[in-house]
Amino acid sequence: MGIAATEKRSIGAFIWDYLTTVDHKKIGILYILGGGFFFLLGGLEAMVIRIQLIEPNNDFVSAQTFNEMLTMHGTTMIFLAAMPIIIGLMNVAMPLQIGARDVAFPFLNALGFWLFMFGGILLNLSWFLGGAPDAGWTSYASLAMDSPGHGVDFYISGLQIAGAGTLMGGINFIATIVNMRGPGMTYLRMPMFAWATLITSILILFAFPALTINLFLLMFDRMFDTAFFNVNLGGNQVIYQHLFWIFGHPEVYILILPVFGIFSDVFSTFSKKRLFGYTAMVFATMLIAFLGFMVWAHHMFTVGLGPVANAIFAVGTMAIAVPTGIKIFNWLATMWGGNITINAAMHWALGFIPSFTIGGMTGVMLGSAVADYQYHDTYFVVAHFHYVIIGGTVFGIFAGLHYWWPKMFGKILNETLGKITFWLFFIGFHLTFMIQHFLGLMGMPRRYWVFLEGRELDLGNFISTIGAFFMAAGVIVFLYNIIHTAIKGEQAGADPWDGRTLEWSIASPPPYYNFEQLPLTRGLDPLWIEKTEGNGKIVPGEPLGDVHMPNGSILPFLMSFGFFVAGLGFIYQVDHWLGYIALYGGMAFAIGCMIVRSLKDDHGYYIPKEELEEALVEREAD
Amino acid sequence: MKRLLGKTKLLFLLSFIVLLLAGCGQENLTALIPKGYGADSSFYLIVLTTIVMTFVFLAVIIIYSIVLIRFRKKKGREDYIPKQVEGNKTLETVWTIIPIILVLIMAVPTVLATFDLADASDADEHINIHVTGKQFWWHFDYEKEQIHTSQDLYIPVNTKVYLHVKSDDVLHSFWIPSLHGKIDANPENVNTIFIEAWEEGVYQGLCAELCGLSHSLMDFKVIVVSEEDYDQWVQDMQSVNVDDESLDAVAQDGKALFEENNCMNCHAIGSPADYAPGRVPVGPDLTNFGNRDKFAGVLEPTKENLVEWLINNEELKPGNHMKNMDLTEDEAGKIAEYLMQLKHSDVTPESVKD
Amino acid sequence: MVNQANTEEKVNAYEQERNKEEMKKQVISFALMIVLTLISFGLVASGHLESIFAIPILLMMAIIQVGFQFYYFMHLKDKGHGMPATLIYGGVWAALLTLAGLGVISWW
Amino acid sequence: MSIDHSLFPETMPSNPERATLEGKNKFMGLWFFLGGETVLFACLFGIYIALKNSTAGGPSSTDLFGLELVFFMTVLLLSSSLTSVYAMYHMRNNDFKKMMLWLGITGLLGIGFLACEIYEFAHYIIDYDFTFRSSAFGSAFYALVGFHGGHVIFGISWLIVLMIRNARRGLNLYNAPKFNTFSLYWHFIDVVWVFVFTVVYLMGMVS
Repeated sequence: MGIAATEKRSIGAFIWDYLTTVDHKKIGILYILGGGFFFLLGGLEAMVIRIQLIEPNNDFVSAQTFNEMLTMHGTTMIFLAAMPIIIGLMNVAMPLQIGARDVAFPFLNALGFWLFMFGGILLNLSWFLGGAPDAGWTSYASLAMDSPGHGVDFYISGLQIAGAGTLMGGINFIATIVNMRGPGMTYLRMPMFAWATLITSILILFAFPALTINLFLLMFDRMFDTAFFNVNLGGNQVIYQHLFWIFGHPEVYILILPVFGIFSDVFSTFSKKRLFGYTAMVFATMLIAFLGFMVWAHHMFTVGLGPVANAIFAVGTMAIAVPTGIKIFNWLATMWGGNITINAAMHWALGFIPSFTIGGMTGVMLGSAVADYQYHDTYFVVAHFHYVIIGGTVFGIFAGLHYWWPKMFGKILNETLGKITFWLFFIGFHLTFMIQHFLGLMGMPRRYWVFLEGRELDLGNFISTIGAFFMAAGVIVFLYNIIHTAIKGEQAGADPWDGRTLEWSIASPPPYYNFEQLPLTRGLDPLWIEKTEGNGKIVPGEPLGDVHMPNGSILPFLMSFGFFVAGLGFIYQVDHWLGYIALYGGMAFAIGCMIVRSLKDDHGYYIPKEELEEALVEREAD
Repeated sequence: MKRLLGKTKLLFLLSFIVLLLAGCGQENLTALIPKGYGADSSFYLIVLTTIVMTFVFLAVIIIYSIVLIRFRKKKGREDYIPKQVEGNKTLETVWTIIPIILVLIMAVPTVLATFDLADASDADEHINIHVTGKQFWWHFDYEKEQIHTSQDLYIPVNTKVYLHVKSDDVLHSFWIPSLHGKIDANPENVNTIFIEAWEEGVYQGLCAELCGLSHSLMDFKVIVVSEEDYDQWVQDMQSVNVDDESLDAVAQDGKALFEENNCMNCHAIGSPADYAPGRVPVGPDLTNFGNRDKFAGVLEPTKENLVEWLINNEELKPGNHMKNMDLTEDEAGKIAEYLMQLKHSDVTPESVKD
Repeated sequence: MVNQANTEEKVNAYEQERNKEEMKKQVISFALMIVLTLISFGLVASGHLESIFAIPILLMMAIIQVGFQFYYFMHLKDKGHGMPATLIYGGVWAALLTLAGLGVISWW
Repeated sequence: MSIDHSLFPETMPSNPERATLEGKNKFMGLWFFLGGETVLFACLFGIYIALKNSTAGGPSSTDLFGLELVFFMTVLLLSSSLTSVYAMYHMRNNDFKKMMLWLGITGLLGIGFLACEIYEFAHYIIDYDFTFRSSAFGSAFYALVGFHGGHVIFGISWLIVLMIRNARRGLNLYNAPKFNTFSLYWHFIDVVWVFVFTVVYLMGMVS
């Protein structure tokens, strides 16, 4: 199934192929496409927010629209853009990095993607069906219950469906890494990105149930008049805050740990050096994940939990700075003494260090409870988490995309355009958010629809908005780069970066079965070891034989569609009996698909040994 | 690339200068010029943590710059393969121990300050005010003095004042940046903080938790007056006599209209005999309304504004719960005149500003 | 269905013996679990104990029972259960934190 | 390896449920899922504990709960745990018929448990007018116990589909992991119930 074969097939067959695929690489690409689409949407919402705040007392949008924009911007960027793109990169790279032919549950993998996609679409349908959710991305209970219309119901249903998909993805990745590492690939020989995937997936597994429950409670309260958060009946909305942040704080690490993995791989590849202090890096990642679970209440310092709780959570929060610091210094030490190639991917990685350090600094500052009484819910916090999420996650995603683009599509993204993107985005980013630290302390709370004249906040907001335009320009250049590369890009070989890990030992893009023979890993950075100590080729870890592959299936798509319809019906069942039809019909359809899946045995198929032998010979000939 | 780099530097320089010019923000609004006990505690920690963190940042940036200058790929040695270093125990220990020490330096004062600000053991000996947040205004109930006010909070200078904060609908957060950090107004429990202002003046208060459409317009004022003035104000407020007003004719008409339209169903104009502890009116208490620094949180207290508000408040403050009374401009003018003449004390925001 | 024909010899004798041993242990665990349940219910039914004493005892009983479930019924003690155990304990840890957060802090 | 996964005495592995990669994946996947479920139920328990006393003037736990029914339900569910252990014992001995028999008993016990729970809820609603709208305590109670009941319903449906599908096939390496994952899930339901009856009913009665 080479590129030539793909081109010959009709568009319909191509789309059908992607609708039914269970191949982790294609699902990864779907995730990146879907996440990319929502990233643009979230970016657009961000631009509306910044334009509204370009001058005091502006009336570019109404208060209602503004609240919808800020809610959807946050929700979209976190749940529908950053996380899916990261999961996409994991899907593409992780199985290749550990020498596996696929993930543990290819069917679930596809289901996870389609659930996310339909959940995202459901959430965004709210724009056309009477207004988007308007209670903030946190959707705190008392306000969310107060919110009229169906906006918050869309938030609940959409996130519930997308969240289920993410949870599946998490379980899938853990099982893959535990069971399917190639021969010789011990845990402590896995690339940092694979480690990050493992630990992130564990975080997803433990964090998402809290969100699921929280959304359920909010749903019951809004639709069926239960009393979880209804103060008059003894309810307590602080519970919502706790559960939200028990999920929400690990979520922050779900966003950042994978890109730590990406940066580790990128730094070591382009410095031509082994990752400095690999073991320490692994344990630092674990420690961050572990501590990350115990500090959720630092989002709630002003709730009035009392000095004991505030003090404990303050100290815990600051403690996270230690393992994070270890990582930063280890990256610097990786580059120290190296031979550093500064290309587009490396630009993002290098831009990350100072940006993220600032984000980490303000993070520690926020951990100081009493100081946080001033920072909390102001633009200081907005600046902080954008420094972490853009300076960390988004930079990491860009680095990862530039790094693995040749592996995914066989072409290298244009370097010059890549660097232009970086500089526009980098400048715009600091312009937008640096000033917001000061705006916050000068008395600008977050989620303010307007700020008043004569409060000396005008200039800062103006600069911030200008910065946002720079970032938008950077993204547009990146989009142009994708098209440009697709048409005119240079063909990439199997190993364009002089890579160190297993994914660079096979063709770009890889054959659908990944490895003819599973590779033998003889140490950390297996390809590098073979390059310096062997003949540059990975030694096979198993004899050539038939390879078992899973069959594609349209069921994940149909099942997710069923849940989508059911979700829609659920939102409207309070208004109209047609809602019940959609609810039960969609549910029945989805469950029907599930039953079909369990009743129909799907044993997959085998690629005959001969076909693989041919492929091997062909590769030798190149 | 060089040119671009140059431009970056210029831009950064520019934004830095801009920052200096902007200074620390508006006095009596910014948290960067603390004028009270709580804000000062926070500010001390802000400065301390910033200094420690800047130290870390500099360490990172210095190593980072050296790396970028010394170790980037150079002409003539493109194929150089560096030594594959596994790690370095001593170095790694150093950059584990030093951050731990730095964290301790920040953690100890934080814990001390946290307990210090939460100590409410002497609340009985001081002024106690019950603060209630509502969409989108604040109500103040002086426990011992038996006074209700809305939107303008009068307190004496250099005195501890205990605030017991709660919400009557959704979550709000009570924030006076120059005097004290935030405390959430929860619907299910009361949070207690104390504030102590060190300078007379009118301070800006804000709501810091998204609470609906007019979240950004939920302002209030803290009017810090001298102790004598405070006592005077309390006395004035306690002796308000609603019926015995020196109103002019227009205002008398306005008063009649105010009663005709049942405005008092929501808005109390407090005769002290009506005082009910813990009562939160449906709409803001209008006692001493003529002396408000702003009305509806953000509007200048002029007659035109007030008329506009009475006729078209949804436009001025979206989502507010005031009913539209279908008043004519003339009627609204009379009611506005009445309200503007409700000056029950000579201690006013204006008198403090002078 | 070749295996169905030969009902006498579905598994070799050694395996069969081992499985039987295992089963014996499981029946014993079940008996113990029933006893623990009885003690718990009896404790509450008698109504003698103050809740300060009763609650820790009840919780202890529950934890022991769950230990039997996990280790005997669900074979967590067997080989190849390292990762499941790790993640279950991870889950338990996260669960304890959640309980601490909601149980203790919600009361404040 | 062929697609036919039939089991023969001479090739029968000691752990048929984990003999293939797919089986191992299913086994791991389910355990990891249970790790997540632990947190899910912890959230519900946390909410219950936090809202236990928020009865808003309605009936409280001491007014409502009776020990007899709960004890009976506990015995039912505990026994169903043992019967599913028996089923797995016969699976390892490659005795398909006995495995199905014990699984069937497991399912029946599960249905019995469910019937009791429905009766219990109906009793509270009709006799005490205690619904999930009555008070925060009511909401939390029905959410926790109902979520557990929902898991039982799902388990029974899963078991029925599994038994019907494999009724005529006999045991093989393809379906052995499926039976095993079901049994693990069923035990976990029992684990949760142990805490439900301890925390909700017993602790609700002492205080």
